[in-house]
Amino acid sequence: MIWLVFALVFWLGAWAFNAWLANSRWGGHRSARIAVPVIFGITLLVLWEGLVRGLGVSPVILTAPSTVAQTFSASTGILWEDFRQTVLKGALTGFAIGSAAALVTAVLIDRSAFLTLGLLPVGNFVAALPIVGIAPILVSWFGFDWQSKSAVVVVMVFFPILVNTVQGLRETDAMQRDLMRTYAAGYMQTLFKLRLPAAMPFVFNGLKIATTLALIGAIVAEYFGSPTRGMGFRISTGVGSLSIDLVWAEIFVAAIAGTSFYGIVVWIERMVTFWHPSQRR
Amino acid sequence: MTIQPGISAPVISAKGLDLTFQTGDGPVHALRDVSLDIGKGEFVSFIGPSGCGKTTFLRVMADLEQPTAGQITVNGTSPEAARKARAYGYVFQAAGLYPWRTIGGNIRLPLEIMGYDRADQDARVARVLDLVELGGFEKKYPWQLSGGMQQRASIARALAFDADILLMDEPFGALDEIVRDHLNEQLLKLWDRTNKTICFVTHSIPEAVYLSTKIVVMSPRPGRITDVIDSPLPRARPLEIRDTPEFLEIAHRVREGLRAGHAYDD
Amino acid sequence: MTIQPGISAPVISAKGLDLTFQTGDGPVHALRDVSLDIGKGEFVSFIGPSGCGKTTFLRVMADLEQPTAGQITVNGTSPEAARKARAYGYVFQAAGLYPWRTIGGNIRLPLEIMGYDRADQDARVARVLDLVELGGFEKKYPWQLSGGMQQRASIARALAFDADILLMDEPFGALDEIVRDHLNEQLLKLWDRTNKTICFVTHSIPEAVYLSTKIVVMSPRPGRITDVIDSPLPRARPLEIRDTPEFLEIAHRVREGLRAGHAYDD
Amino acid sequence: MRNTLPVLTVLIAILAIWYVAVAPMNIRVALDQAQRDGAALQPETALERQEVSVWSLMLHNPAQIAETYRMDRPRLPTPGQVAAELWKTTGEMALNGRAMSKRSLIYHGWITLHSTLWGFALGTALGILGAVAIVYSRVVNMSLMPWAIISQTVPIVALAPMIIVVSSQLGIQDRAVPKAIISAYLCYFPVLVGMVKGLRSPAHAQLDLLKTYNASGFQAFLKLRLPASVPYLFTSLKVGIAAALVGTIVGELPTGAISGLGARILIGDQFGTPLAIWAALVAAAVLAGVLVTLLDLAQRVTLRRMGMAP
Amino acid sequence: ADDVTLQLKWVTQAQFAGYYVALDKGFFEEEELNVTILPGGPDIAPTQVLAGGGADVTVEWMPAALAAREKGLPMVNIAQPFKSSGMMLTCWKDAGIATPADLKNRTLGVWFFGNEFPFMSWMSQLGISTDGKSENGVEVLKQGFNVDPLIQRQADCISTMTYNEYWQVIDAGVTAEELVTFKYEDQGVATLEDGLYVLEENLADPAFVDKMTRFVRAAMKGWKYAEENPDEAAMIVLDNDQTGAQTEAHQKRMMGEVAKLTAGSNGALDPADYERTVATLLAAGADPVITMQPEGAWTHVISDAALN
Ligand SMILES: Nc1ncnc2c1ncn2[C@@H]1O[C@H](COP(=O)(O)OP(=O)(O)OP(=O)(O)O)[C@@H](O)[C@H]1O
Ligand SMILES: Nc1ncnc2c1ncn2[C@@H]1O[C@H](COP(=O)(O)OP(=O)(O)OP(=O)(O)O)[C@@H](O)[C@H]1O
Ligand SMILES: Cc1ncc(C[n+]2csc(CCO)c2C)c(N)n1
Ligand SMILES: [Mg+2]
Ligand SMILES: [Mg+2]
Repeated sequence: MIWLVFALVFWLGAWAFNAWLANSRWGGHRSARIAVPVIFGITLLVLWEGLVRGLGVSPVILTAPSTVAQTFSASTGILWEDFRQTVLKGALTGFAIGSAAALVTAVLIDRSAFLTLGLLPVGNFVAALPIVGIAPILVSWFGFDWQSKSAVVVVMVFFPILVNTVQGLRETDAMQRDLMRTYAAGYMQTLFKLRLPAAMPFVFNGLKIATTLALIGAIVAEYFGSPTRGMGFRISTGVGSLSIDLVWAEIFVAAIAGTSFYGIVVWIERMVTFWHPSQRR
Repeated sequence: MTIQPGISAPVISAKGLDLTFQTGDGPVHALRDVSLDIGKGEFVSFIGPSGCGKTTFLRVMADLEQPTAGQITVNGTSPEAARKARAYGYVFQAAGLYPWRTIGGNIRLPLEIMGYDRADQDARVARVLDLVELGGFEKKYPWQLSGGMQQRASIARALAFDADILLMDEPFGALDEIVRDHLNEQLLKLWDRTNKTICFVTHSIPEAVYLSTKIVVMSPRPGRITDVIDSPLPRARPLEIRDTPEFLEIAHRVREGLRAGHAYDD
Repeated sequence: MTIQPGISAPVISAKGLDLTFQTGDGPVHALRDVSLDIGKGEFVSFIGPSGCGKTTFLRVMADLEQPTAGQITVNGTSPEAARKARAYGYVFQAAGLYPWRTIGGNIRLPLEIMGYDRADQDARVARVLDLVELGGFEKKYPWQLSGGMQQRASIARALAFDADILLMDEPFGALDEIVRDHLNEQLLKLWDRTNKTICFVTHSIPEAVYLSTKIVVMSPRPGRITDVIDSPLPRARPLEIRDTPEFLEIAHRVREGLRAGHAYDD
Repeated sequence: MRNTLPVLTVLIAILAIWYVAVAPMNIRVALDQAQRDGAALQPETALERQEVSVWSLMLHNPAQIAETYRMDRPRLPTPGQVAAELWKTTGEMALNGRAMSKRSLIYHGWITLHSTLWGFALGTALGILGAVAIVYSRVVNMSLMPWAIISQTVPIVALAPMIIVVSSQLGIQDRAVPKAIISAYLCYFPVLVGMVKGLRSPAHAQLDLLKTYNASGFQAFLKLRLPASVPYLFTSLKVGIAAALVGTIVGELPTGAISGLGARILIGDQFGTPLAIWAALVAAAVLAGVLVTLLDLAQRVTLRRMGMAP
Repeated sequence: ADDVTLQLKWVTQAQFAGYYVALDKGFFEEEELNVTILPGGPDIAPTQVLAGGGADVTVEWMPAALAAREKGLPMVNIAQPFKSSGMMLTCWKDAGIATPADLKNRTLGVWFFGNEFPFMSWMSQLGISTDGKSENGVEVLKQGFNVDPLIQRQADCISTMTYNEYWQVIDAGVTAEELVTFKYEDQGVATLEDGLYVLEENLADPAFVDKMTRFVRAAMKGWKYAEENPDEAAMIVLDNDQTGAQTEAHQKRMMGEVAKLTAGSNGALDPADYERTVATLLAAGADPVITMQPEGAWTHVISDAALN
């Protein structure tokens, strides 16, 4: 009970502090933009800890964040091995292949209005294919190791990036294209000097969506067969053997990896599309 | 309708041009039976109500639009050949700078495409930047400059390479009067010095009269030429010329020509 | 700097206004020590180079921007109180019609918000539509109208409710000269009939001279008032008045005032 | 409708590639079977064949290629086989009046659709409410937005067992509820992002206009932000419903694989009937296509009604 | 009638026929029980559902239950309808595997999710490491739900149940002669499968004990009925399969095989089997499933009351 009350009081207090911080004169400042969500995250953890302890939730159902932290620091070896298997090998390879293939395909089909018109609706269609249906098929085609995970990731990220890139390539306005015409510029010149730079904000939109998909794809695919390592492997066996603390440690790694991956893409986006109004400040 | 014999062999010659856009709402007649000859070194202004086809006519000259009927030659060849020979520089209604390139980079763009060598590029960029008084802004990005400065950069971009013809579509539309006066003066000087042929679209009667050797007045859709006025003003024109009776008389004639075709529904 | 005593008790009175924007690139001084009195029923034009603070000054009057120093009263109260009392109508530089509302719906918008009853709304919409000659276009959507018609609708929107003050920010900037002349005439008639106080921003010297009882000339950043010209022209002004010597003289004075503050870097 | 022909062309191209790929994908297993049936093969044994590429297998055993197109348990079925299976479990059953039998994909599609719609409703509601809170409150914006992104990096399947256990602890035995929650978890994010964009889409000038009328915050929401966000809403709803469908199918595995397309996929996987998986996959894609098309239609009608589209 | 929720270990199939028969034939009703059967699936850990209060009683394998017990979740076996284990390793004969010693340096498919414990124990008893292919080690794959890894020779051996996956290999066209199977039962490492487990704390409540007594009685009646009428039992399972994807032939065959495993049991746990299971699990070398002799992991209270 005391835990519950504490968690609730802490929550209200932190919220009030955040409200004050956000509306104060530091509100627009970089440090406040980081502090506020961090404080909010800490509040969630405290609330969680309080609920688990206060309600006496069984550790095989939900573990307290403090326990997860202990497990995390005690199993860095395993977590690192899994991270390498799932993120570095499975997700990143798939992401790289998938996005490269999507970019090249986008440039190729963009030359034909007919192909674009035909491929985009089909692409949306394929993007709605449930991963749990594709994963067993691809595991059976590409084997148990990270290659099949990469294949799943390729399938998942290909179309979001393709659709966004194609849209971006047509995003140049008529006047910008006419300008190139008045210079009698060739196809390649127009592509590299106008259309690709102009498409970049859209490409990055697709890449950002793809980052979260990539990680989830690699993890879920491991449910359908894997070597005895990997984040998905650990999560599924962890649930089965009631090592919920380890499961949460893996989820934690997934969240950190996913968020950093997203953050890195956003950072590159900021450098590449510095000129776009949404990036200026 | 009126065919004006050019001062020398015509640089641009249009005969019976028609242009109809096919749109969802049916056909839009943008140009109807337009004939015009423009001689070398002329400064021709096009004036007319909004939507009358001024931009369309300029775009036909630039091979950005295909006429549905009639003939047009540019430098004695087809507009397409002229475009491929990079015979003209085009200044669009909006500056249209690429936001991912600096001002210098934007001006360099046509030079890169046309394969000028690097040293030549640098020299030309520096020269035209000075010409439009943007020295020192080479490294800035377009959005860091005011609208007027952007417009000047876009003019510099069209001047950077050697084209004898300059097609300008309301280049000063977005500027305030003082800056506009100043740029008008500069443009006249440039024209005087280089003997380029300039086609210039504007909404402003004083501007048209001040700049041109020839003023083409157009009527609303379907765009036709209703009057072609050869200016008696001398080539050297101080700003004060705008207060002279000759100037006011031409301006009056242009205004009458414009008002004739107008129905107040726009 | 110059304080002009109003014809009657001032409707708008600014004293020593300062406004500095804090931006990423450091502070921007938009207004510096601006003082001005505007009397009831006056038609005041603001003219000055781009970026000199005309819009900012209008926005301060409308309580859309807070001055960093100085005092301003509108109708004898603070701008905020005046805004809450719905004392003015504001016409923005761009038409800014809501695309999901018909022309009628757009004009009705302020009436709905201010809680006019339904029958009154209908009557007012019909009246102002006639006023700006858009009768019959009530059911059209903005994109079905030309830019000029949209701009007229946005003026109608500001006229639909009973505000004594009209703040207009370059309402005719996007129109061609003929349409502009026509709307200028209409606006003068409306002003004459209703005795509203009008603050009007423009880039065009003839427009300012033609319309105003008082012309405020501003200098570039930091925006200061460099000249306030009381017009000797009569209230009734046919378009031809623009060719009279008085008109040209005032125009000349405005142009000189403008040129004085100009450095050609904008 | 102007893209009917291109889409058909692309579909035909995909089918052609698919058809060609069947032989190399299936040749090994087909040869194993042929070996048992006593055919003379090159190489002779399965172990030796492991060392040889599929292309050379096809080259040396051309007689067996036909076999790869009519296998019971192919690695890659032919489009025809999938179509036949699909017809058998949908059209044929419907003709026999057994559309809602548990052997019919129409029935399982309906189960999935049902949960999808619940998850979609829940996710959309969450997304819209979250977006309103984010747009109107600075604190919510600053604290919630990063966590919304982080929430999407958490693999949903990892949370599934806990969602089930917790909801059963709350006395919810019906497995449709956790399914809908999982579906909503995937669906809310695109709606949230789209609506935040939409509610923020009015330009400053448009907001200033309302300020000059001294409009209240609620009036501004009703008369400006909400209508301005409609195009964004529909665009994100289309992404959201596809996500909701994927979420439901994912959620159908850990919630007991009782029924629905996800359960069909799992059972098809476990009992070695690849045709069942493929049929369920195609059914899922068709369902997604229908849902997105319906929303697209709704979008057109709404926008036209609102005067925002010709 | 009292409500009882039963959580199965896996999807609806003849492996759980006894419970469906008891439900269908009204045996539960006769005992004034209102029973809900929850099928399992990937990601459903029956132990976790039990802990969360989602079920009163669950079907689970003893290694997983004992492991849960060590994790602090006191589960108690109240009945044991399965006498013997159906687990085995199925291998390609042509790969050169004849004896367990031949498993070295091979790739083996294993079920995880709490089902890996018997395999781990066996390997450690054989002295084979599971850290990768080597002179004295095997490469372990977490196999999915199907038998593709064997068919496509991605693995030399995979885990199968005598009543299920083995037959899917056969259905894929493979002949029994091509295969070598190692039954855990024959290797002396059999562990108890498919027992009924409840939470220890609930057993303090006489009403719950009574309810479970009636439940076990009815369930065993169902099992015995299923053994005697395997085809009818399979059809009952088929009726209860909501997915509609199960086939009659497969369920009938599965029922036949399952009947062999339940044949020796009247429902009461044989302490000798229990001891053997514990011994096997404790014997697992480096990374044992359980580290100490469990206490109170089973009770005869309910089965005695139910079966007498
Ligand atoms: N690509 C197009 N498709 C259809 N109609 C067009 C197209 N381009 C222009 N038009 C129409 O052709 C007519 C002439 O257009 P144009 O742009 O040449 O007018 P303008 O004289 O330049 O007007 P403004 O002064 O407003 O720039 C207009 O009615 C316009 O709506
Ligand atoms: N919100 C703002 N933040 C920062 N700077 C601003 C802001 N609004 C205006 N400014 C700056 O203040 C100065 C005055 O702007 P203002 O819009 O009042 O000029 P203006 O006279 O209306 O110009 P124009 O004729 O181009 O409309 C400009 O330099 C502008 O860049
Ligand atoms: C995630 C997960 N993976 C494998 C099994 C294995 N398993 C245990 S019992 C059983 C039934 C035999 O047909 C099977 C396949 C499982 N339960 N859960
Ligand atoms: Mg034009
Ligand atoms: Mg302004």
